[in-house]
Amino acid sequence: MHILNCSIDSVIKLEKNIILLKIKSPEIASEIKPGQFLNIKVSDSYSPLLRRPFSVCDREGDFIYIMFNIMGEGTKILSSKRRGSKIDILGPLGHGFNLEGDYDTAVLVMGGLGAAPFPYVVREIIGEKEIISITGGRNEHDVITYGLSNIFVATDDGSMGFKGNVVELLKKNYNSIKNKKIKIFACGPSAMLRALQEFALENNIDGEAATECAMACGFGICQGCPIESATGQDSYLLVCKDGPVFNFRDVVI
Amino acid sequence: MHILNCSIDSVIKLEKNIILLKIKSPEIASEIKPGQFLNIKVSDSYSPLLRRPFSVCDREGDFIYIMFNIMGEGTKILSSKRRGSKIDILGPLGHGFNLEGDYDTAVLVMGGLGAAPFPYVVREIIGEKEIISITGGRNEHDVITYGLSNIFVATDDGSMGFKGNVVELLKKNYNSIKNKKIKIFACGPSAMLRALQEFALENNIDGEAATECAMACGFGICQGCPIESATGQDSYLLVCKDGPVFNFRDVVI
Amino acid sequence: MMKPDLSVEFLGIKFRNPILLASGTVGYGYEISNFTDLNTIGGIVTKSLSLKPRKGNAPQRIVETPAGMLNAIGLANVGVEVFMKEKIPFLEKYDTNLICNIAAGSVEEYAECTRILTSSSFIKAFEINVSCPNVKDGGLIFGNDINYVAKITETVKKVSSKPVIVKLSPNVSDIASFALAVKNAGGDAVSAINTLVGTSFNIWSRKPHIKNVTGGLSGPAIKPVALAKVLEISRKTDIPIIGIGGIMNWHDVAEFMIAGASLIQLGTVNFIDPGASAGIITGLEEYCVKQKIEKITQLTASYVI
Amino acid sequence: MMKPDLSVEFLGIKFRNPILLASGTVGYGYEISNFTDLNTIGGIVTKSLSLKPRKGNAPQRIVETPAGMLNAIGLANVGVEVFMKEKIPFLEKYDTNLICNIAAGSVEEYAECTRILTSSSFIKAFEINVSCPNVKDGGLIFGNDINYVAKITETVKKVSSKPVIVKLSPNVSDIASFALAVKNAGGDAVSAINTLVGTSFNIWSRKPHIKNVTGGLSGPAIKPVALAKVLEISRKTDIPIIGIGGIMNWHDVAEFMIAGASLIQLGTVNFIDPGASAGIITGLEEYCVKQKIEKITQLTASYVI
Ligand SMILES: Cc1cc2nc3c(=O)[nH]c(=O)nc-3n(C[C@H](O)[C@H](O)[C@H](O)COP(=O)(O)OP(=O)(O)OC[C@H]3O[C@@H](n4cnc5c(N)ncnc54)[C@H](O)[C@@H]3O)c2cc1C
Ligand SMILES: Cc1cc2nc3c(=O)[nH]c(=O)nc-3n(C[C@H](O)[C@H](O)[C@H](O)COP(=O)(O)OP(=O)(O)OC[C@H]3O[C@@H](n4cnc5c(N)ncnc54)[C@H](O)[C@@H]3O)c2cc1C
Ligand SMILES: Cc1cc2nc3c(=O)[nH]c(=O)nc-3n(C[C@H](O)[C@H](O)[C@H](O)COP(=O)(O)O)c2cc1C
Ligand SMILES: Cc1cc2nc3c(=O)[nH]c(=O)nc-3n(C[C@H](O)[C@H](O)[C@H](O)COP(=O)(O)O)c2cc1C
Ligand code: FES
Ligand code: FES
Repeated sequence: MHILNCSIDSVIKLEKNIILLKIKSPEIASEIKPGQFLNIKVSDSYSPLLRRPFSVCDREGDFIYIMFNIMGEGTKILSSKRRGSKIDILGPLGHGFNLEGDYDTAVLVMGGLGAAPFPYVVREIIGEKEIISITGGRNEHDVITYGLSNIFVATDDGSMGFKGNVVELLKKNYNSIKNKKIKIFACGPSAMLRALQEFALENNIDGEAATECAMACGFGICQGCPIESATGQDSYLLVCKDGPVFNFRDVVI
Repeated sequence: MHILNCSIDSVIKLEKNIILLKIKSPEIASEIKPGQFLNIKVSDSYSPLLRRPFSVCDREGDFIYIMFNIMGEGTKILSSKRRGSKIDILGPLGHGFNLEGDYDTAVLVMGGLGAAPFPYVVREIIGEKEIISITGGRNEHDVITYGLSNIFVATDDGSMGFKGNVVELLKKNYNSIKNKKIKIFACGPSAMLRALQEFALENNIDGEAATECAMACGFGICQGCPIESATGQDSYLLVCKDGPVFNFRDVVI
Repeated sequence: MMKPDLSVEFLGIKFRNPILLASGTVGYGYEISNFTDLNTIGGIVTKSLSLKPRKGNAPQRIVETPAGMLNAIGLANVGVEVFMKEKIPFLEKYDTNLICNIAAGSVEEYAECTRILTSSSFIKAFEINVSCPNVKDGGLIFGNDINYVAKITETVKKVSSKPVIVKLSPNVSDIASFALAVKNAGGDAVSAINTLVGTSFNIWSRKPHIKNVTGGLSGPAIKPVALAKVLEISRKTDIPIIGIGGIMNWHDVAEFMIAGASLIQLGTVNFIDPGASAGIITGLEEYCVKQKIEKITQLTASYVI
Repeated sequence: MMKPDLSVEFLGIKFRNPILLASGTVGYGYEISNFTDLNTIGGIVTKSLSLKPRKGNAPQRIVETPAGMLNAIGLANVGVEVFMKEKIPFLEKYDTNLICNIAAGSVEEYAECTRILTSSSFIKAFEINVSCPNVKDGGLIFGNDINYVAKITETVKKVSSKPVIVKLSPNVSDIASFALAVKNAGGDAVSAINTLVGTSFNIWSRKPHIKNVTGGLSGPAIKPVALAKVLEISRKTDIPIIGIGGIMNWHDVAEFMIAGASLIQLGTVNFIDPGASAGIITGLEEYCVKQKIEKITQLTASYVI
């Protein structure tokens, strides 16, 4: 965990509202794992006051990438940065995906900006595991395919690929992959993750989800980011410290 | 009075901490008078929240200039603007110098950044009136001579020009000009303005001072900027609306 | 879809839309009329008026704070007589609702001010400022003492021929009981909130920036507090509420209405963006369309808790 | 000039400098120790501890506001027993002052917690949280009721072998009388302030962002209010004060000390800049040199009014 003042190398516009930021940080690049995140101070002003959390999207040498869409003030300020601008990064934070283990096919399931952490996942396992990427959104403009491999698309309105959501698409094609040793890695809206979790647990498929929660600190000191534990102990885990990636078995999403 | 989103044309560094901003605004440029001011929103953020007041420093065609030194957050943000950046300007505001009238020699007396409004004053009266500019500061680095004419310098430490303050320098040389019809135009720290006011009233010299006060609105709606009236009526005038330029006779500085 | 109806009927008065300009932040309407067409808003609340003109506090009266500002103007105003003679004629040219805010040093002075002002037919209602934190002779003590608030309300109601709105102090632990006291004393509505007491120091001189030592905190910084007070009043009483505190844009207006406000007032924003109401009105219309709200009054106290 | 002496003797305890870390904003010290060397600061105040572990409120617990944030954590904590067993051993490795913050649902629970914790010799003092606005079963009611505050103080004092600091609620009109009540009940010092009650709404769902409906407002937005409260206590009582509320840098620390604080606590800033104390300490040293202050204690209540 570091707090570092990092230089922006480039600001890449992927779609109308979707930005890829390439940031130089040898320290973070050498440590960070897929699914971990960064907490970024977007300006020196007291407004916005808090850091903004972003998954690491990819890593390449001394560089890390984040991918985001312009939601509000913080992401607007971030999107207006230029090459050479400095940003203050706290990270790497949290626990990422467990990419090791006993599976041969990684099924990456993502909705909208839930695609953000997967380019790095793909980079880490490509060649070693088979990859199936299921990406989706409300319509074709929401679908992000950047950095993915072996891509299947679902859109709510059918404007691109399968008409329906990514979980329905997975279910529909599950028969064709269920004889493989699969593990699901997922990121996206809570409703999607919940549906996916239910499907995975029912079918006894191992899987992990990168979750989100409003955060103040990002490293365990504010208790701001609880997620219900599935251990039956009526207790909370912290998304920032115990997650943001959890095994489907461990939390109530 | 307008609220306008204006483009910055150039950011010129005059001294280490002193910046000249050239701003395009045909509307304001065609209306503004020397001694009037602008109230500038330096960023969209709620912090800093309030606009920042600056005298018009000069005018040239469609362009206006402001001159400032980096004091705090607001001026720091302003100084980081680049060509093409937009700033939100409210102005022209207040009453400027009364440059008309029955005098043949304008004595401009200023301390430090009090020099800001005078380039425009000089531009307006040069050729018509004789000008004597008395500028000063704590030391040579504080002395601003930009846009002035017929310059005399005073520094507290004697590192440049006369050793002493600008009022002392004026007093010392007063004999040589007292047979002229002079009018004083002044801007600078309150203590300086007070000393000058006393001298002018004692010697029956007509004169005006551009005053300052903490301001919220800049155009008369908050009552935040009172200055004691000298009419004996125990009342306040408003620096932003009734001033910022006042005749020495009218206010208790 | 049809254009949503932003008008609000409040205390029997028709407001074109819920946007009022707050006391002390627009003087008597003249200067702001350069930026806001007073014919397009719901109404304007005057600077607090007292019986005699008040000079106000010595400078420094204003200092900025994070996302806010402190002020200690000290109720500088022209007094009720001059107001009637010199300020109303300008306002009469507009088709808007004039609400007169009154601040006084004693119960009698409140009554006397009301008596004089109530004769003007152009004034639609009174807003009684019991809560100005910046004058020594009353303000704070009145506003934080529930019996005084009730007494002032009762007294003003007796002499007023117009609706009486009481502007509450936020510097109390239980604002709803103050609102209830206002209601029980015959008050027609409450405004919430006035400023919070605050201060700041010059660390080199060790003097407070504000000559009056403390000032009233306003601006976006106080919005969450103001919203909580409005919500509290709305949940615990049924007195109509005017919401105030840190409103900067249409989004904030929607929040206050959801929390329980029927009307809202723009304060500090006028200093920064004196034409703010235009964008707010358009924003509210668009929001209503998106939310399928036909009358903006449906928004008031529509919180889902 | 010699290096200024930043150390403060407070309630008989020696603090290396006036910088403490505030309750609820550093857990039990472990995570923040990555960024702040606990050996370099005055001390650390634990998250509020209750007798039994508390799960805390359901999410959403946090939302940002202009220059501030709302939280309704609901006093999630491990409980006194686990704290003693599992958390103190880590803290014992440091040469710093540990202050245990206690929050409870009844006077008896306050006493019981104190009784258990007072046996640990590493704990230097107690900070009694009577003012957490986010739990239904007590917090708010206690903190805004002067008799309860006195009673809790008295009860805790009786069972404590260590100094007792009472953390006051700012959501009252007259905080100085609460400070006085603490003093009269035997309390050794007060901390001011805890968070202000606030809320904010999602205008699309019309639900409060915070599941608990209201939350506690902290951060720079509240600094002017906190300073005014500290000043008020300082002017009206002689009880020692720990200043808290929106402190972001050394400049803010100086303001709080000038206003009357002997020590200060860093809260929300820890979330943004968890290593803030290093810069604050250097900044304070430079400020003291410029101001010719040899001992930082000279700054306390040095306001010029
Ligand atoms: C662990 C983690 C990883 C994340 N990774 C990414 C990522 O890789 N790419 C990306 O685009 N976003 C990511 N997010 C979400 C991202 O943090 C928010 O979009 C961002 O903070 C919004 O900031 P803002 O100032 O632009 O918007 P704000 O003005 O703060 O908010 C705008 C809108 O976004 C909503 N919002 C704010 N914070 C969150 C949040 N944490 N989750 C969901 N909605 C929120 C608000 O409720 C509001 O409606 C992640 C969040 C977490 C917790
Ligand atoms: C009518 C008028 C005209 C002005 N013209 C100029 C000008 O032409 N050039 C120029 O450099 N400055 C001018 N000023 C002062 C200028 O407005 C302040 O320097 C500026 O607002 C500081 O903003 P900041 O955010 O950088 O500093 P802040 O962080 O706001 O303050 C930094 C320091 O400056 C002090 N300060 C803040 N506002 C003022 C003020 N109004 N007067 C004096 N000190 C202040 C603060 O007390 C603080 O110590 C003028 C002020 C007025 C009222
Ligand atoms: C400079 C200033 C002067 C004010 N004067 C008055 C006043 O005379 N009477 C009054 O009732 N409220 C007064 N207020 C309070 C405002 O009407 C409003 O209640 C408060 O500022 C909160 O709203 P805001 O955050 O939108 O400004 C004043 C506020 C400011 C900032
Ligand atoms: C997330 C969060 C949790 C808090 N938890 C506690 C707590 O458990 N006990 C307590 O006495 N104060 C608690 N506080 C209040 C702080 O200790 C402090 O009094 C308040 O935040 C004001 O200081 P600040 O503006 O510097 O944050 C909490 C504050 C925050 C932001
Ligand atoms: S965000 Fe602070 S504990 Fe998780
Ligand atoms: S600054 Fe508002 S009246 Fe002068």
